[in-house]
Amino acid sequence: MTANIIDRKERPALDPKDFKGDVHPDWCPGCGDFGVLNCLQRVFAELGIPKHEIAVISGIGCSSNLPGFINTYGMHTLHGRSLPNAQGFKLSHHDMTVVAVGGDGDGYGIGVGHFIHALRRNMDLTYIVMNNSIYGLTTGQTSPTSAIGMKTKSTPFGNPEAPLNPITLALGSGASFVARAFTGNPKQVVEIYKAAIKHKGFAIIDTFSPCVTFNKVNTAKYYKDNTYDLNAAGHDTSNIEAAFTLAIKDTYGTDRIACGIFYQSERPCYEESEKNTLSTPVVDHQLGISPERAKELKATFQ
Amino acid sequence: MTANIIDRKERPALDPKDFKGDVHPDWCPGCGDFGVLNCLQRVFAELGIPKHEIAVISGIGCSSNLPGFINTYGMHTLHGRSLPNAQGFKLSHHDMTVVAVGGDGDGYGIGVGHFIHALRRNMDLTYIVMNNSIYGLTTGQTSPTSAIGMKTKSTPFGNPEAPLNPITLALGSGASFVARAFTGNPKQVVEIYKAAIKHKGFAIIDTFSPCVTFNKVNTAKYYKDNTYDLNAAGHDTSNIEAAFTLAIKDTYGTDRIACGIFYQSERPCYEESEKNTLSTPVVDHQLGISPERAKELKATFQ
Amino acid sequence: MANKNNVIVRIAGAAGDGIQSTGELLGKTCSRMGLHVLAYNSFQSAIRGGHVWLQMAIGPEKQTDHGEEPEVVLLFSKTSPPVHVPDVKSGGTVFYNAATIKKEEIESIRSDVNYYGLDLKAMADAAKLTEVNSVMINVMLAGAMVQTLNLDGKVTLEFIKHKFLKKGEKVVELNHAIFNLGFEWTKANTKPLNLNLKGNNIPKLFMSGNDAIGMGLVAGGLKFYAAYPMSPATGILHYVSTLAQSDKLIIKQVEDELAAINWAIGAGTAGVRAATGTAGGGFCLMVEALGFAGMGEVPLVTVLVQRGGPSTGVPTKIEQADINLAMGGNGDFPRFIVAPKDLEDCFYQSARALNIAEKYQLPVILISDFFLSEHFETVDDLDFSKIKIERGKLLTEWNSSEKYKRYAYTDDDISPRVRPGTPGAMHLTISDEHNEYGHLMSDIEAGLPHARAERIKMHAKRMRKVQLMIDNGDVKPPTLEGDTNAQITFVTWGSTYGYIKSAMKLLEKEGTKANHLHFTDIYPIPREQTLALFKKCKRIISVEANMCNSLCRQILAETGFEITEHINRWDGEPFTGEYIVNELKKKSIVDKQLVNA
Amino acid sequence: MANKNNVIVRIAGAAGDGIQSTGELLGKTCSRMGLHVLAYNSFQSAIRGGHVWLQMAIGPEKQTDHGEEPEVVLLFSKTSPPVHVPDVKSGGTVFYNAATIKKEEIESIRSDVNYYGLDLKAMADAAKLTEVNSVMINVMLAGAMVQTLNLDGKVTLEFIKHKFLKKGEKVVELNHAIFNLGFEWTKANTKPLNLNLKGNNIPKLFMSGNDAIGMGLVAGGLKFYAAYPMSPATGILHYVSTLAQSDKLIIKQVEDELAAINWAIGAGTAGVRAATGTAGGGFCLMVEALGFAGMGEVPLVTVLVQRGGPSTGVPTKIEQADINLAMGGNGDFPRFIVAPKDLEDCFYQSARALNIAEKYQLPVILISDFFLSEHFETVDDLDFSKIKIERGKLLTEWNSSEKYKRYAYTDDDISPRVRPGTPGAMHLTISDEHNEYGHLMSDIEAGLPHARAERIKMHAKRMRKVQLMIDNGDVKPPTLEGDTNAQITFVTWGSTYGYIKSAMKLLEKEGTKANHLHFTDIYPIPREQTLALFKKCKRIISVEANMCNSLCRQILAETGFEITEHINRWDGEPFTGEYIVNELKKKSIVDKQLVNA
Ligand SMILES: Cc1ncc(C[n+]2csc(CCOP(=O)(O)OP(=O)(O)O)c2C)c(N)n1
Ligand SMILES: Cc1ncc(C[n+]2csc(CCOP(=O)(O)OP(=O)(O)O)c2C)c(N)n1
Ligand code: SF4
Ligand code: SF4
Ligand SMILES: [Mg+2]
Ligand SMILES: [Mg+2]
Repeated sequence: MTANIIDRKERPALDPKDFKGDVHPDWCPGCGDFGVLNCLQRVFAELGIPKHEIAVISGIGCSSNLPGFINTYGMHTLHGRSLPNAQGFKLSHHDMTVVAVGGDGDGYGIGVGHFIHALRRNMDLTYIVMNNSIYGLTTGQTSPTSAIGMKTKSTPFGNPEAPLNPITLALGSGASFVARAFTGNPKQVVEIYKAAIKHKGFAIIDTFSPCVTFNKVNTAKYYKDNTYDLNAAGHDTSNIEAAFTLAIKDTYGTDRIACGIFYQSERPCYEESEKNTLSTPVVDHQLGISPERAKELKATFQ
Repeated sequence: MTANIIDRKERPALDPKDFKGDVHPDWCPGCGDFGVLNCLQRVFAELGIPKHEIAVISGIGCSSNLPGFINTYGMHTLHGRSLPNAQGFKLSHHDMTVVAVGGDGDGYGIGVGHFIHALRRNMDLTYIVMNNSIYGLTTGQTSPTSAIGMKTKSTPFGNPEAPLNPITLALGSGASFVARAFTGNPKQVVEIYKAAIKHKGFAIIDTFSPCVTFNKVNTAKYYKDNTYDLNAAGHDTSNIEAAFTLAIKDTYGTDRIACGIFYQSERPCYEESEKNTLSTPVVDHQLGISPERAKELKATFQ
Repeated sequence: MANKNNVIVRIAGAAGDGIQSTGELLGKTCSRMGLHVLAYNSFQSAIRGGHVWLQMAIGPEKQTDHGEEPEVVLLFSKTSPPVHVPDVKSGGTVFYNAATIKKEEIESIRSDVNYYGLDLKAMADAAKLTEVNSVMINVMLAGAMVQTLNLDGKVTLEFIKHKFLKKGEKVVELNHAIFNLGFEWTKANTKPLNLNLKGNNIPKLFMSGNDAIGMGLVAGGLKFYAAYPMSPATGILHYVSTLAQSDKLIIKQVEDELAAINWAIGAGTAGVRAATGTAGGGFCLMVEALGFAGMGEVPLVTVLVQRGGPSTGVPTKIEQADINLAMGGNGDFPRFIVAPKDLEDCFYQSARALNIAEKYQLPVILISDFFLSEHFETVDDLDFSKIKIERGKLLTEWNSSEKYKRYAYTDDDISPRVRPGTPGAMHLTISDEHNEYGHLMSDIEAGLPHARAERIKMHAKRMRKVQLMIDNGDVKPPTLEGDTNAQITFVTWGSTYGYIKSAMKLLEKEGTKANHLHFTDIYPIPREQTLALFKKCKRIISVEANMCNSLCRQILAETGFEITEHINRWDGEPFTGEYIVNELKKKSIVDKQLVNA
Repeated sequence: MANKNNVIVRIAGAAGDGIQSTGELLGKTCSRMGLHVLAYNSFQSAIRGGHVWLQMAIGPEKQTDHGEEPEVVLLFSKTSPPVHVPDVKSGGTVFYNAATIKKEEIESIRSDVNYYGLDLKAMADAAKLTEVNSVMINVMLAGAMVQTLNLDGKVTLEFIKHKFLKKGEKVVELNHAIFNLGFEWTKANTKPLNLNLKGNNIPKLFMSGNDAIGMGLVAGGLKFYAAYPMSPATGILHYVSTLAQSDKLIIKQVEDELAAINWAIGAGTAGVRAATGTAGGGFCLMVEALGFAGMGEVPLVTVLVQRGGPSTGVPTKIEQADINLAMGGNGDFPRFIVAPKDLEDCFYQSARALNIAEKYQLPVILISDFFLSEHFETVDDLDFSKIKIERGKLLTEWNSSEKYKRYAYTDDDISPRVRPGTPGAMHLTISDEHNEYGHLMSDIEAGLPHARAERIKMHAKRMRKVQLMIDNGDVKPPTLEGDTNAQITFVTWGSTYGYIKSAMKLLEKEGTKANHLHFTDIYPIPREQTLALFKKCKRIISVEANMCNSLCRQILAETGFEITEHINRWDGEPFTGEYIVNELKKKSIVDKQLVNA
């Protein structure tokens, strides 16, 4: 890793309160997203990243309101477009810490194409999906992670589609860091988010963040009862086949759901390929063309 | 499987020439897409499917011109949108055989979101991607399956992005039939396409179809030298973990590339969930509301 | 004072308080009594908390306005009083949930209204009811409202039974008891209002605009609806979803709007009546495929429900600023744009949209707005027998010895469309320029003399369908309603229709005569007929729920007629008659005031 | 007859024949001799085969027209003669590849032109050249052309050296030899044309419109370009890609157009100058995000290169029918639309677009067309020193004790924009309606009195930037060129500019005086100034490469002025001066002929 790509040396911890936004979250009392917000604030504080060096970038959805509640830079973009905005932002100012956040609909539904390409591109970003297996903001339709048969406003006779498995999808798409967390276990959430931000490359953390209002199936209790810590269970995070084998079990629905870091690899992050341009952050480059360079540019057409 | 969902009883073979379109292909001499076209015509003929019972539906790209060269129904839609059109068409006329075709840019680039959702939805469709690791029609830019470092018009200093692995992606997305073929081995192509069309559910066949004009790396010779038949090698197509292990090898680039059927499972196809509506093809339904039914509909608002 | 036969009421609380179901109890009571109701739903894009309110106008005649100052108000949440008490008409009545709202606090707001706090727990305990849940206050307050308005409580009890029966007899009984507590308490403890709300006892339909659009589509032969949820269009998806099994419809929530419209085009190509629907943001993603439907000559209906923009904007508020969007797309292609004006119109125009799409083989955009789609209203009847399904030149056989030409040049520029699956007529539906057979002309032949000639003809063939719709009388000029000698003509489109009716009544009382030129067909606009109507008008003022006069720009671009006086509203609330009259008065004083607000 | 100092030539064959490189040899020879060249590229959306031709006008003055009938023609492929020989000017000269084209066949087409077949193999064998490849016929035919046109062969030899040096000395030598064979053979065997093509010996730039746009963007401070390939906009991506390393630019081909524009918005938000570019179909996918840039007040340049539509349409042909599309989006938001008229303008307007985007914090659309973007032309010079980078209210520090307001209300409605990363000014860029701080107002507060007031103000603040651009003089009215007393005024936009210049010359010869009103700024249009210009005109005729008069509709909608006479062309070929003059003549005979074609 070259020195010019963001450097994660240890810094003194800050106060999580510092990261409290001006606006109180408008989530329903009990919404899992509070957990993600709290953990994220703790993680930034514990990693000691000054708030002006962070950008939190979301799409649209209940979960995507998060950047409004945290005291950092940020973007609240369009539904499904958090990752394109985050990648454009990151390359322009690569020494900032950029975290993309949003919902399962935002990231795995309308936005899944960008997700696939971001995974293989492996830019140094962290992506947190608040997965509640429902469309919250639009008041309860089926999402790409809703179970088969789930009754929602758009599927009154039961959801006919098999849910997408974000973990196997990410593993199949060239991800370099794949994890799953559950807001009911904030200690693990904090650990994983920290590891993700420190990871040099694209990190996806599918985070179970229950919707108390519209999803009566995938509740906090359900996850409490049905998840276990895969890392405690001794999984080798460098083994992608093992990670796939573990994750595909969800699809069969027989085993309990594994949480933790499934896979991490150290392939070069995207910024490495732009070393020359990123020797200083692009935002600090001088704009325009010198008279000498102008001559050269013109000469190629003469 | 209920009787109303398309039934694949054996039918007498037809003449492949029957499927020749009015227009001669405008592909470059030597283009791999000729191979796909020929094989597909043979497959339809050998399966004995009358040409008016078939729809071939594409996006935009050199490869997506295929429906213009085959004598069946079809659609030549928008770049990246073959699968949405094909799925809408199929549900409306589910007793037709629908085959979606297109390029790697069309299917794995701009269209990859639809691909992911089509895989988990598992409609009874066949999807053939003519993968040439390049954007042909737009005269040679990098595609999602171009190798790292490949120089193209849009990446004169080398492609910085890791290629997408269509097989692991499909396996990670709930696919029920995943295969790979190479036009240099038409016998295998025909076998696989037949199995795919017979498969009751969504079948994806990533088909190496070399671009002789813009891709000087992934040539026919390259594939001839670097592929092997995985089924001949005794792979168990019902074992998804084994399929993943086989396919992920491409990513390491150490082994030869496996061609054949990686995985096939018999989970219910999407049409099963619409049994009631699909008791007859929707195109044959009578339109509108009877006076009695109108009364009922209104009564729910009284 | 004679007993009033109409009233304006408001029900307000936080999201989650059950404002909708209270409104439903009241609305259904009225509609089943044969009264007319118009209910405006003001809510936010938040799931819990915030401020949600429902304002209803009730009376024996069709209501066209939800009015400004409510006369009776139900308040549910502790944050409600400061927002709503100031709006109450002087002398009006406020019932509130005494469990969340403090008597002293609410009464200190103003003294010229009557306050009554109802305490669910105390009253239920006194009546020895068990299993009472605090949200049931909404049934109790409904009881208070029904009594105060002097409505027929038996009708409400009947509806409660109908609604809760699936939850069991016990639940019905409990709700009946709580309703009666509210009803009787009010009878005993409050001053009667001199109201005489008399319905004709013929039950009406009480439904939303989205329901009416959904029903109109289904009545018009819809078989296929693919969509992605987006307020305020989601209600259509919700409604038609409920009919999927019973009416054998394919209703699909798909992965995004790009998918939704392309699924519908695939279905339309296959030969079923297909539609999709979304709001402006989602419609942006459909514009490319709209052009495909135009080029491929595929029948398609797209419902565009406008909300506050630009961008994500204000999801739960009205705006009428998406005509440019509906006119967008790359290159020129024929289309038809229609904007229903009220609930009945939502029903009939939706069915008409499907007919026009299929008859002319082109994309139709049915454009609604937040208010029209989301508000509830009573409708006397929807006459399904008026709907004739006309499929145009759709063929299910091809027996000619000639090779079938999907895009044949014909006298009227409409090509016979053979349904895929038919023996002997194989063809392509195609997004590239093509010849009569559907072979592409944009590829290896582009620029050659014959391809140029084909391009000129095929493009002109498609575009001439626009004039054909007009010539056939399938496109209507605007309607001019009211006195043709009026001093003022209001020009409107969409849901603003009703508010102009109220404004005209108010103005008439003051001696000002206004009439009303309303545009339902937004594109194309029959030019000569429209100009003839404008000629009859004196002072022309547009009234649009936007800042930049979306309709006026369209009228100017299509007819050359420029409207120079405008009343606009873009704070997200729908107009009211009163609002329009006030703006009209302000106009004479400071003309440009609003634009510089 | 005096020696002519200009000529029209054509080079034609199949895709893959090397038509482009022959054109390059000839073009560079001329431009290095200080001659002006305009080259129109007619090709298809096919990689091999088909018909590709390049028509070039050459002369000492700036060329504005590629002309109708070529005087010298090079033909490469056996399918070429029937297409191109009929177009040759009577008495003209045809050189052809004797290896693919049969003498008898070509000569039977017509007898009033001179035919010369060159046989590469025979001549190379005779000269004992080895390793000759059949595609090298293009170098030989270039030799014939350079000789026939009486150009300086040394200049061509020099350019060949420059071009092939990286392939080694041997390759250079071989190509030189083949060139000389063609050159000498022609000298010996053909009748000289009385041509005297004299340049000023100052080498010009010979480049495409896309090159000029790319260079203008980079000159204007572009640091970030994200795009998805789409003809005819891909050339911009190709050109700027070559500069990525040398000029430290981020150039990204991303997964689709949705990604492209959102990457650019992310970059613009971070504080770099960012752009994207596409054709109409891809632009459709960008319209939603355009509104986000409008709402979020993010500087953004989007290049929209028009091609034949609708839908996939005709990818390699011209059309000018995308103004409605550029005006689209959900809801109202401010934007600026500019259409360059020629190569120099591509350069300067691209830089201007970046300035306007950043000064007013809004999306700018630079609209080009297939011809403008893809044709090659000589340019005397591009003056980089004229380009001033103005970043508007961009701050990199925030030392105020006040809390930073990203969307502060200010006197001129432009809010100071602090670059993210700056201590103490944390804020959100947001697609929802918001207050000055960027807190969203569309959610839990929507509809409450303060949120309504904020909505009214914030929406008006954004929209007033449109008028501000005009008031500041940053938006220009159209330019009126030519005699103000002319009988006819042509109204145009985009690349049609040049063809009007030719038409005016032709008309002048015939004694008809025409002038020219050209629109560069397409939105907004300064109304009063524009109307004043129209007032000066007599007979106004628009000339647009479309069927439905995209610009006229825009002018009418924006100014109220209606143009009623039109010359249109939508067969995909660009206008020529001759074409326009012919149409004008036809007009007086049968007026509506074209529309009913
Ligand atoms: C283009 C577009 N389509 C649809 C919507 C409407 N919409 C807003 S949020 C949302 C989905 C919300 O679900 P999710 O992303 O899972 O977030 P959650 O609310 O569950 O946190 C949708 C469909 C939109 N804003 N934009
Ligand atoms: C929305 C949109 N964007 C871009 C294009 C331009 N385009 C046409 S084909 C193509 C890619 C072709 O690559 P691929 O799909 O791999 O097909 P191939 O030509 O290689 O067979 C692109 C980018 C388009 N037609 N539409
Ligand atoms: S609706 Fe669900 S996801 Fe949205 S805020 Fe409420 S609990 Fe959270
Ligand atoms: S460019 Fe490539 S993909 Fe396209 S037709 Fe030629 S060989 Fe085939
Ligand atoms: Mg969700
Ligand atoms: Mg390809």
